[in-house]
Amino acid sequence: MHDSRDKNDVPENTDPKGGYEIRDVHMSVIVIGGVALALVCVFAFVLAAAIIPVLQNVSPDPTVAKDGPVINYGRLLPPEPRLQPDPPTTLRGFEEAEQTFLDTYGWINQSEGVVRLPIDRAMDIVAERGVPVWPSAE
Amino acid sequence: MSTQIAEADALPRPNYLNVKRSILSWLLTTDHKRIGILYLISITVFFLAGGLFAALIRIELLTPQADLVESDIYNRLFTLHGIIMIFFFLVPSIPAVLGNFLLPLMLGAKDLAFPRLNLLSWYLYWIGGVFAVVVLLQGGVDTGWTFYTPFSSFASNGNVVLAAAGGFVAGFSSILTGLNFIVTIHKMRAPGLTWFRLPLFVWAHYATSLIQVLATPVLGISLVLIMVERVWRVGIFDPTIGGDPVLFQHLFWFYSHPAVYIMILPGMGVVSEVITCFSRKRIFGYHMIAFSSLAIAILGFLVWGHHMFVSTQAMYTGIVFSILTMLVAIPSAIKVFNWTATLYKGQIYFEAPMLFVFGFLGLFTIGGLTGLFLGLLAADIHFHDTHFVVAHFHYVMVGGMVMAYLAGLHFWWPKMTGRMYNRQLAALAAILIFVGFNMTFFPQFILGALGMPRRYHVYNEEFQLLNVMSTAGAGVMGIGYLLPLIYMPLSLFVGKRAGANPWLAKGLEWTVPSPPTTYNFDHTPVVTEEPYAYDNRLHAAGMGQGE
Amino acid sequence: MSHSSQVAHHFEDIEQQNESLVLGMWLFLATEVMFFGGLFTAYVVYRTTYSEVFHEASRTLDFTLGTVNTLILLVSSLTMAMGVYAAKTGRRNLLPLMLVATIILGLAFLGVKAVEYSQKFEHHLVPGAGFVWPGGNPPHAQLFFVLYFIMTGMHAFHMVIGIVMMAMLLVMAMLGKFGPERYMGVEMAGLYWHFVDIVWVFLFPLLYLIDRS
Amino acid sequence: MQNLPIYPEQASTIARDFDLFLFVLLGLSVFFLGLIVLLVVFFSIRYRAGSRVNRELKSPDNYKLEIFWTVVPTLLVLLLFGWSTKIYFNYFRVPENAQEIFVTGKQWMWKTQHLNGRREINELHVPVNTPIKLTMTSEDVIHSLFVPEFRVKKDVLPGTYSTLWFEATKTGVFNLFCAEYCGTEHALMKGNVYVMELPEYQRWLEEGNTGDIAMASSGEHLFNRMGCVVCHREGSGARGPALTGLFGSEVQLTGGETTVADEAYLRESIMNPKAHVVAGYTPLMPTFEGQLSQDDIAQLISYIKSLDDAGDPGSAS
Ligand code: HEA
Ligand code: HEA
Ligand code: HEC
Ligand code: CUA
Ligand SMILES: [Cu+2]
Repeated sequence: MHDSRDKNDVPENTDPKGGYEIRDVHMSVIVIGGVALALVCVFAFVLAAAIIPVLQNVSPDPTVAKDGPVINYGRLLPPEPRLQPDPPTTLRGFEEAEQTFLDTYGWINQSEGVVRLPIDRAMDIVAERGVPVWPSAE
Repeated sequence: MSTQIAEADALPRPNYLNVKRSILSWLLTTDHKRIGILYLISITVFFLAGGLFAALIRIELLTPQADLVESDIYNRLFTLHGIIMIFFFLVPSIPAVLGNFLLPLMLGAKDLAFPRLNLLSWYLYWIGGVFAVVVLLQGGVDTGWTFYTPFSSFASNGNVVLAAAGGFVAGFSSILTGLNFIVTIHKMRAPGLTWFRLPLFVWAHYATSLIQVLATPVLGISLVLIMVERVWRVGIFDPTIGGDPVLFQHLFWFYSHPAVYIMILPGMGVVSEVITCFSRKRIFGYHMIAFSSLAIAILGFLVWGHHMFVSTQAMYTGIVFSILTMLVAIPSAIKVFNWTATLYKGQIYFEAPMLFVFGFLGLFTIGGLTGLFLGLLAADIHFHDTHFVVAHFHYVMVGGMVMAYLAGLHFWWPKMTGRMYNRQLAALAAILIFVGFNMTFFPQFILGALGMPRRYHVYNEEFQLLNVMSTAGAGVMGIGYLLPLIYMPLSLFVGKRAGANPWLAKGLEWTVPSPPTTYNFDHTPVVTEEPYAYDNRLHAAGMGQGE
Repeated sequence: MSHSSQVAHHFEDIEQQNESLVLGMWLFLATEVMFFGGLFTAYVVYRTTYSEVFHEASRTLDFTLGTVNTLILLVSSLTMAMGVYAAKTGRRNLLPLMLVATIILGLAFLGVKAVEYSQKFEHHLVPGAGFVWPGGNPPHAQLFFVLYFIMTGMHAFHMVIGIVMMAMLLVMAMLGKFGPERYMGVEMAGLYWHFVDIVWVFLFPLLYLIDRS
Repeated sequence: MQNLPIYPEQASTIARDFDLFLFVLLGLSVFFLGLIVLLVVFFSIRYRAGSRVNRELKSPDNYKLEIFWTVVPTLLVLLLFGWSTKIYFNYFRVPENAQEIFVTGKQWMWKTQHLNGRREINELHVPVNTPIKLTMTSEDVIHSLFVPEFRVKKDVLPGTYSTLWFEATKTGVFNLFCAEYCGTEHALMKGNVYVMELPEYQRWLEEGNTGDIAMASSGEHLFNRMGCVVCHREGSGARGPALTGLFGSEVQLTGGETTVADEAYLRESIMNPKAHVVAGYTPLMPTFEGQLSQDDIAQLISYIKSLDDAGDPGSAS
């Protein structure tokens, strides 16, 4: 088996027995390179962090408008009909709301005791009792 | 005594080309030199296809309105032009052709570390190629070579999945080639060939292979995610159901910037070899150039955000990426200065490879400096997604890399084929390409400044004149590119015998006959001297004459 | 120097060939790390943006099955290492035994995974049309399961490749192909198997242990 | 040959700083390019093969020179970076008093809406010398709003509000492009930015906003909340007749007579639907008496009036 020769201690110009070169770059070179690279990255992040406050007091600090998700809460919006950011989702939401409005019980005006009936139930009641305002169904 | 050698030389000695002639021996070869030739033929085919699309693009852009093709076809034209040129021509070009052919020769080895893996790489390249052809026949893909979501995931009607699969498979060809090179450079150097005696061509390929191995898998996973998103639309990149389209941009550019350094570093390696040989002078600052290659490779992984300055990136992120982009330019600057200094006090020969390298120096410098423009936040806001960017990357990729590829091809052609090509025609080709190139792409800098957006097949009136100039230039350049396609194959039949070292160059590959035998070296060479040990005082008699 | 049959023509000696094979394998594993890296990045991005939904979704995963699988893989790494040791030291009967053990453990892992996947189908937690999520904003929860299926699926796929490799090695081991002078095949498979195990060691906490409070 | 434009007009505050910065950057680049080209040409002629010149080399390497041409470019690019970031700062941060305009990118058109509700397609009218803040989003794929004369550009993403601001310093008509590839008609997704004097802009803004747009829009709100839309929805299968184009048209009633749907008719149909039952419909509609105030009814009527044939309520007539 091969004696465990230290890769780099083979003298410079002898012909290594194995017929191929085994000497690699000294570890120190790789370490220096790695450290240099790390320093470059740290330098980039530090310079970036440092330059923002410097520029901040150079020019007045208007709001930094952050790009973010489409949230209309707290925004001054133009009146309806408004530009819709996501028409398919809005339509789906609208139809669901509409359907629940038609099929469920709920208060229309709690103080005056006006309540909303599912449309089918309302039709049955109208069929039974007729509607007080309309002349009786003759 | 000398006559026997001449006679022996006259008979076609068995070399890697004529040792076996059957088609099967070529298709199942594990000889790195034959695989290099197979790649040479393959990428030329794809270069012509990509060039054809480029020609169609330029013809369409002659007029402000859509004449030659409708917008949908045009979108597919530039997408396929981009994909074919990058993935099937430029990324493999120097590593797969010249790298495969020359690395074992330069290292004093008989072959790459994993010959069978090398053949598998070529087949993976061709499976990817077949996918690309199928995509072409199925009507192409219209997402741009960048595949941005959510357009590519739900709005495109092109064959995105097929194209992504093609890219995925071809990516592995690049990974396995890189893996093969790294192991070969580490483990199979001839005795005495320590790291700082390696030719800079080998250093460049070492850095390139590092990027290929570490960056290409990320492209693989991004393409897989695109395929999943397009087939099942489960919202990975679909904002309406919680996904983030910018995440794809991050994953894509994390590969694609290192990929552009995969494309340029081998070219820089060729320039180092050619410029020393034809100025008969030791390279200036060997260690600095070697380390610059590695610095470019490593820093190249940290700058991908400069492609997304105007997407909804936070200010701090943009600033950090801008700083790192500035720093990644420094190693390239060092190299250009070192090459220029190498010419000082040399014996300069204006052979064809050297003319291409002169072209490289000029055009790469323009491309690189405009890259700096784009790396500066203020400038990129205006220039992003305009023809300024198109001009930048054609200057570095076509002006830089393709010039270097042609320089390498003209430099090692005698070694690969044993023949000399017509050197006057080669000089003419170099000049034609250089002039045609500048006429094609310099106007695009101005178009970009004027604000002509990219990927527009219909544009405003005021941009027409510059576009006409650009198309005219493309014609001149096209002819320039066609010349080597004529005189090089021709040289196989009528070219003079080149002999072992027509350029009297240093390097182990010039110590073996041209074309080399299948096992390169009869006995393993021992390296004792520094690389590029030229004597700049001597006149290199017989340069380029061959036998 | 003798060019024994084990050494390929382009290598000088067995050390050069072995060192090349090991370096080649480590580089291949580096590409796998970058490949999974892309998935982990996507996971980290979406977990930070939708952390509370991810917490809820993670709780639906079967903690016990996950732990069992982790143990299975750890043991399979042990049997794999024993296999490599057996090959190196020429224990011709121990090697096949260890390979078989590793294959069985691998199949067991995939079996448990299959059970977990079928549970997901029953609970309608598979992304796509049939996805049902009782909790808040179902699309974000679906994103968790998309990542869950892609990451564990990709890992399982690598598991299958590993098992196929083990089977091929088993056949060669039965034919007495491996010994002190020829063990690289087993060592390389070992490196690959340990890598697949380590990927699961990262996957398990990230997916299963987000919030076991 | 018409004068070959090399450079777009400077029409925004940022354009001036940008152009100065670019001029210096161009100068530096030409200097470095010139330096490289001159050296290469000079060396290759002076030291061409066979020329009799002194080629004695003191030492192959020159570390001082190498350190020089590493440090100097590094400092240079960092200085350029500093200056460019200062301009980027102004581009990125929106002034407090910026006037907001909403923009929605849709596959292959730009839709803009001013705060008073006025909407435009592929056009953007803005006052000069006033900071304008565009709050942009996309309905489908990624677009990118680009005005070369203002030197500003910002991607427009679905599901995200991205903000872009500018202050036009010159009146006139400027190009509005989409820069990010978005599909077949990407090249046609463009329009114009009209920069006008303030009073002219005010007039333009008001002219498109007739009084009842506000009334109609709250009417529509009521129309939905009170459930009218449930039965008066467009399309087949709705229980009640479509109201589009009803106002001022002839209505056929059961029992054969016809009447003109004027405001009184509309009011009657809401308060006492039984009075005029539209031919072919069962009198399903309940009375809303007691549930709707006079204002509510007025708003509902103005909303129904606004449902002209174009079916696009409230568009600038
Ligand atoms: C071979 C390919 C290649 C190479 C080498 C480069 C090199 C560089 N590139 Fe380029 N680039 C591309 C290919 C390439 N690029 C492609 C394909 C795209 C567009 C992709 C798409 O959107 O479709 C692109 C786009 C691109 C962008 C995004 C533009 C946008 O879309 O908005 C940016 C921004 O920073 C950039 C910067 C750089 C920089 C700083 C370098 C540097 O490495 C250059 C360094 C070189 C020099 C600096 C010149 C030599 C130096 C001197 C002569 C000395 C003097 C120099 C100093 C003072 C520093 N490139
Ligand atoms: C390595 C990469 C590479 C190379 C070599 C080239 C080469 C060329 N490119 Fe390309 N280009 C890209 C990479 C490349 N390009 C990329 C990545 C894009 C962006 C795509 C996107 O936006 O998504 C792009 C986009 C691009 C555009 C912008 C399209 C747009 O944004 O609307 C243009 C426009 O002029 C252009 C032109 C050219 C020209 C004239 C050449 C010339 O150099 C070509 C010269 C070659 C020839 C002219 C071939 C000659 C031979 C024939 C024509 C013979 C007939 C053929 C057969 C027999 C098969 N390219
Ligand atoms: C439950 C179903 C229903 C609801 C709720 C309802 N309508 Fe109707 N509407 C009808 C039907 C059925 C008719 C046609 C028969 C008739 O004229 O009575 C009608 C007719 C009308 C007409 C006359 C149409 C014509 O062509 O002449 C108007 C106007 C009208 N409704 C407005 C309203 C308004 C405003 C509301 C809400 C405040 C409303 N409707 C709510 C069912 C409904
Ligand atoms: Cu919208 Cu391009
Ligand atoms: Cu880049």
